[in-house]
Amino acid sequence: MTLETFLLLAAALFAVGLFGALSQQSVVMVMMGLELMVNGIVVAGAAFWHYVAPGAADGQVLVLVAVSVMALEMAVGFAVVTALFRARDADTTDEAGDLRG
Amino acid sequence: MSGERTPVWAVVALPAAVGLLAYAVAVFDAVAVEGMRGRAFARPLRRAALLAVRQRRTTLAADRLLLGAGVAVLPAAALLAALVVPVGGVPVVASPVGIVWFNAAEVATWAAAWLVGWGPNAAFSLVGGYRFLAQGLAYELPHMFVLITVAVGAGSLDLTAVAAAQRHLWFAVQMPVAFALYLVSASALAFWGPFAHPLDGALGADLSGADRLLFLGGRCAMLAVAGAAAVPLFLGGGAGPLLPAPVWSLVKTLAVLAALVFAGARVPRLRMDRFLAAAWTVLIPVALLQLLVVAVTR
Amino acid sequence: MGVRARLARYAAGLPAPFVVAVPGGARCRVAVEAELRRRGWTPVADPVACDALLVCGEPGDELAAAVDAVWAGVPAPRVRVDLPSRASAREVAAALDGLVPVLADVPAQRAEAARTAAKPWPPPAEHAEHDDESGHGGGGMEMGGPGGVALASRAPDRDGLKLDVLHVPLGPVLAWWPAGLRVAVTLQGDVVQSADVELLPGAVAETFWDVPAGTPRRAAARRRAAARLDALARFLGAAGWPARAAEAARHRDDLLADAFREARVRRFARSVRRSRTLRWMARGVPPSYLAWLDDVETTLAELHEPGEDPAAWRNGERGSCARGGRDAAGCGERGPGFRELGESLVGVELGTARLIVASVDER
Amino acid sequence: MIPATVLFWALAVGAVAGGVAVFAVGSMARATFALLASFLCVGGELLVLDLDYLGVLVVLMMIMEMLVMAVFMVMFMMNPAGLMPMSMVHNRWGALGISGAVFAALAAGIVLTPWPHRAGRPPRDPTRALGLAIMGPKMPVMMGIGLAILATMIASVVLATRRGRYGDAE
Repeated sequence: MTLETFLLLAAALFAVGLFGALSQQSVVMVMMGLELMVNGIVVAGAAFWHYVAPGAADGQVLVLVAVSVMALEMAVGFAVVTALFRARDADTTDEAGDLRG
Repeated sequence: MSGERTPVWAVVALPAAVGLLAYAVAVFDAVAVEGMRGRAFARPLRRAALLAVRQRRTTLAADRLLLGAGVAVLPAAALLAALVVPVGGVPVVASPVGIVWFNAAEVATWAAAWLVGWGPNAAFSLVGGYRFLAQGLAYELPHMFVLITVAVGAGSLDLTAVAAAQRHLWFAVQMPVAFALYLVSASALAFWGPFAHPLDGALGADLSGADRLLFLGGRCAMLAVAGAAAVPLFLGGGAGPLLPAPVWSLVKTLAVLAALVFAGARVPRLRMDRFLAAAWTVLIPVALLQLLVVAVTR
Repeated sequence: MGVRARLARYAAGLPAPFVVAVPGGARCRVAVEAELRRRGWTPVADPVACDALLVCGEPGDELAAAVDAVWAGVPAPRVRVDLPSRASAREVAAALDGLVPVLADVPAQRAEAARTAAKPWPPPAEHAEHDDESGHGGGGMEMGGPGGVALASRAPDRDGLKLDVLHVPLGPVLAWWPAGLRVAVTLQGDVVQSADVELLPGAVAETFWDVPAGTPRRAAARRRAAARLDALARFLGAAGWPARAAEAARHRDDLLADAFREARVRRFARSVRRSRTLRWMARGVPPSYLAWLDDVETTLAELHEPGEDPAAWRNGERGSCARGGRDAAGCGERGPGFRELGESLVGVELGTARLIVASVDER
Repeated sequence: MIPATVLFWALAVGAVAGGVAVFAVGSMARATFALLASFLCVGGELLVLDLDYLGVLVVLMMIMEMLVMAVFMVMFMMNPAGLMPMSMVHNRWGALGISGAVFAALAAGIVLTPWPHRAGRPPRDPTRALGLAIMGPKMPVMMGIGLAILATMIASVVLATRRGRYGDAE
């Protein structure tokens, strides 16, 4: 239960989230992958606060910001999916690739 | 958790205490709807016995795992919420963030309602389940602001400190609007009485046997724990002349529960679309105003 | 036999009945409800939670099929009692006495449980013309979905999205629901997209609430007030106010048995009328319950008037909004009949739909 | 109390298993609740690190978020209960390769870099420290979050409702 083990957990969550975000077609599932990645950041932030700089509250503020980012990302994500579903009657990323270079 | 050693018997006594309180709620409900003559004390026991021995009902392509999870989450949430509620000044787990923990356990009733709605793969229970989300959100925000108001009034998130902060003036008197809002939103989060919208959408219609016993028992337990939490939050915890603190806590809890159940029986079930608009436009501003008043005057 | 048997016997002491209303069986239903109240056996809200299914009257074949489908879903221990629509109070009492021994007979109930062992409700025939054990919907024009039920089709909804549409029947076996009414509802989420109303006939026509010619004025008035209170009980039940619904039913039975205290009925009517919450909830729903309250109060008032010409009663010119005097002036706004119910249910949320159906009283 | 190390490893395995289950399980409803289980384990990890307030906050927010996600999941997904076998995945192996490589790189970095030792002691009540920080020196962070939430609310309402930006034009 040292800093390294917490960071390994954070890395594992980040990697699983990345896999999900890359491999899933449905936008809702991609958002779940993103949530897992931000979750990794929350664990890393808390570990750094506990093991490196408990005196200052910066680590805790980072965790607070990360949790808020998760909530906001989900809200906007579902708004986009609703608009996409109304316009194109589809919610998969393939059909929303117009901006692809 | 930085609580000190929790007494072992407390961990065993807690489910028993919550069960007894849930039974008290069931008896109040039987008396409120059918009056005293219907052998009110035996009725909940007989109905519980009936559910205990019944077959489970299976529907087509049901999701047994999630249905089982939903049915188990409700009583578990009630127990988790009861962990931090001090009875006469001593909670089972002395958590410094008791209020937030209690609120987290109450939100778990949303998960229970949705899971039980989704599980049996039936149209009406699905409607009852997912509609509870909109209702939950409309009641959770005023509930959260009320709990924050209490925390601001007491200057701490720990329920024992909140009870101690009411030595000379109870919060029910200092912030009556918050107390009323708490009673409304607490019974709404246990979908009780006028707020039993999911049940009229037949949320529990496809449950029978042990599932139904756990689910409806969990609902009574959730209301019981919400009533028990009202004591340290608003009624000065165990403080009171003559009787020892735990007895006062029990008396106040039963009084709050009786008030909730009997008042609930006197009002028809509120129609969801009508009341949600009122919840958003009336309850939340009122809760914010109460928070402002307490923050300024403290 | 251990704990389960003792628990089962203990539970059988207080049966949980569910009363199935059948067109033509009003006399039997009222007698059953009065007897259940006397014994303190409160009816439960849905058939799955009941262990005693009481069918009051002789259902037509379609309604009988619906009742059998519901009965198949009732888990053991269970008992079913079919009462004739002409059942007298004594027959009803005898039938109810027979409930407890059947429920307490643990070995028989265990056999019953084994027989109906956990077989999920089979989807209706038109979905899956498949032989039993395959369980996979082979036939039907939709591709066979899992377990023989096709995936929900989609249709545009009021927010401009194309979402799942469910075709679900409301009734005919429901608590606080008109006898024999089935509303085939197309649901999108909890909003009704379309509803077509169907009345499943009973074997016998409904005559209990009619006021035959030449009945004495007092009896006719009591019968009419009881009819209104019966409709009020159903409306209050559908509005989720069990305490008041039970009170309305009790006054109805007192009126029918001519053992009523007028002051108490008036106090009940006044308190229901004064309930602001009920009025707030009933906005958007035809407020026929207010008209019924007027009926009850005017009928009670007419009980004291000196010797009226009974003929005036028969065709109901002065009478209250009885079935005869339906369109008499000052009768309050009439709710839609069952036929016109379909349109008023479109675009309405499920809870409101039940209130609209309960606010129709086609005696 | 259960020794912290055992608790840590149990919750860590739970969190990663939940995360993997999200993309392995067929039924969308089960995927949502696997993600919720993973978040609850992370909330537990924060409690193990004596961050009481933040741990319970994560649990509270995540239950609400995952339920809202479950409702959207059922609304939009063609096959929410996973009863019809269908796979909604593209270039599965490419994604696996990339995420594996990322994890290896991160793990190597974690193990190799000499992390600084702890400076200062954790305060008696971390929640109070957090509160004073966001009301004091970190006030701009709170205002930033507040503005972001406001902007999100407006954006999501405008995007989600049919009327769009120009009233009932269409």
